[in-house]
Amino acid sequence: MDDASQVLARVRGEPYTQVPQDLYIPPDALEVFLETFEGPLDLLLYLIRKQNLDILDIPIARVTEQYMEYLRLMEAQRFELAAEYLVMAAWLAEIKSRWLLPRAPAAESAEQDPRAELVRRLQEYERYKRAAEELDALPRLGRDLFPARAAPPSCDAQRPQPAVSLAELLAALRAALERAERHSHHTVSREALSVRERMSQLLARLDAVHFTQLHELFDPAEGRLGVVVTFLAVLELIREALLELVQNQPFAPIHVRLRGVG
Amino acid sequence: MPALKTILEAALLAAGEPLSLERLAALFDEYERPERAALRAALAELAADYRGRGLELVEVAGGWRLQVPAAYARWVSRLWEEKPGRYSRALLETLALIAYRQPITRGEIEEIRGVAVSSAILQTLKERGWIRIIGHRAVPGRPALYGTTREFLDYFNLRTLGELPPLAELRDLDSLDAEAHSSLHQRNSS
Amino acid sequence: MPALKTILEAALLAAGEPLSLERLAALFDEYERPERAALRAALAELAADYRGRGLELVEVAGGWRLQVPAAYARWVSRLWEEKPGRYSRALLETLALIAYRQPITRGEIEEIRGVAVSSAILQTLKERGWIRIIGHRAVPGRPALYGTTREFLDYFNLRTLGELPPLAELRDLDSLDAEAHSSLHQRNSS
Repeated sequence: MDDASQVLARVRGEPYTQVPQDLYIPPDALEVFLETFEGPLDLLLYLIRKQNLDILDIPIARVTEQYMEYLRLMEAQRFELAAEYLVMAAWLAEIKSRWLLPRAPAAESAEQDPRAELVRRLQEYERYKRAAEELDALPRLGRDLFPARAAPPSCDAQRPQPAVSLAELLAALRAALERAERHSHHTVSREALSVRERMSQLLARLDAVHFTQLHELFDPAEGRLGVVVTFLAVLELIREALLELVQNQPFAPIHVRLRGVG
Repeated sequence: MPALKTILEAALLAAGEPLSLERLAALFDEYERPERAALRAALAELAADYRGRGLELVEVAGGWRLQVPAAYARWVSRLWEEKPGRYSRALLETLALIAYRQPITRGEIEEIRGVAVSSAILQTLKERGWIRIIGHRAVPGRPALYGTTREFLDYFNLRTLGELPPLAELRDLDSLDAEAHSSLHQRNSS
Repeated sequence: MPALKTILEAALLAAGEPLSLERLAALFDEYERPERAALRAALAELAADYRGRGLELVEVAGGWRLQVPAAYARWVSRLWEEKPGRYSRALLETLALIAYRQPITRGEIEEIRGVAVSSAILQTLKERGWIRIIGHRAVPGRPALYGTTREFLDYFNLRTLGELPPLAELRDLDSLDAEAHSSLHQRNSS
């Protein structure tokens, strides 16, 4: 059965006196030193790796001793240790005491190594510590790689025009008319529609300077209905004082033009 | 060490802004720093390499710049295309009144709607090419008369204004709702 | 019309960020829109064109990206006075745990690292857009579950989480004797 000194001797056979040298840190650098450890697991890994120890066969007594030595150094500097370091110290002490306890040979294989959980956690932490180092080594934007870009050609960011359906337009009209009817008695009638369109067409066609012969406005190709619509449009335009009608003498051609500025 | 021109290419692409000859020279350690003539020659080579490609090298006030040629604007501009917006109720009502009551003045629209019509709405409709001023009413102030355009009819797939749904149908609100719903449904399912 | 590959080149350069196949396809009007296979072929052609040049085409999580290869960092990084920031070990270890073990709670990260995880670190990772809360564990307190984002992959030049370097194998304590012996032997002989 192993005892503490045998464990020490079996691994690497390093003299114990070397250990404090490993651990020696100039007092003023202590704080900086602590900063470099990401907690007790990291510190333990440091002690193990520094001495080339096998993580699966940690000389628990020796490593516990080194760990405690480190904590004592910190305390001597009145450095406030994070609670995790103290929790680990207690745990190490417990593992050490169980490890040193003589075990019955029969139970040996079945009994779990008291270091097992520590080894598991150290390995688990170490693999992510490595993963973090590898992540840091991956080529990344802004340090190793740079997005390639060229100035875009001048193009006004096109914003597509909103879509409108006829149904929406009707709904809007309905809403407006309903509101209007509640207030007054505006009437917008269907039959005026084609006349209204013709009114727009006439307004666009005529101007305020030149006279146009009235008969030119009628397009026989449109048939009788077309002529009637045009005629009604002209009458409506006159009624709305948008058009003026001129006839120099009876039965002479009738001329129309838009009502001018004056 | 990569070719000088590819180092310059890399720097110009990473910078995304014009780089002067001085800044390009400063990328190199002194012992390997190219002469200005060498830089110019390498830039000329690069410019030639880009012929027929989706980028070009031009000399501007600030130095040398990589840019996407204007010929590609048609496709590239799609990168920043925004989602189409929606028109406000006020705009739609204004458009509907102009369509059904043209020629109509702004004042008349306001009278029916019971609220002011903003200039922005009329501007938007004009820019869209759906309405235009077709005359002026001969009353004090000579207000503009609005009417719809050919583009308006085209957009709504109408041959004439007469094909606008008759107002009488509007009275039957329920049927209109049903119709609007079914036409929307058809559009979605097609 | 310019060649498909040069249109893609122009768009990727103008974007300066990864573009998915969908976004590349959307640059084209429907009648001229290339098939996905044609897009892929054009991208492969582009990638080949850039061999030996100051730019490369890579596929990352967010799509296809044109970038300056790492071999040019030595010169290109001189463009900026400020050196890119270094990340603390605490931040990198936290990020690694989230990347490899997602979804993971803060408590689980702390358990593996053996120390508390500062809120500042999680905040920084969130602000960089590399991690996000992807749910809550159904245990008392409903702690947040963290995962990495597409931006994280883009930043580290990865297409999927599967491209992360493999984690070290965990060794079993039972294999102790045999393994310890052989590793000792190797170490001595090397």
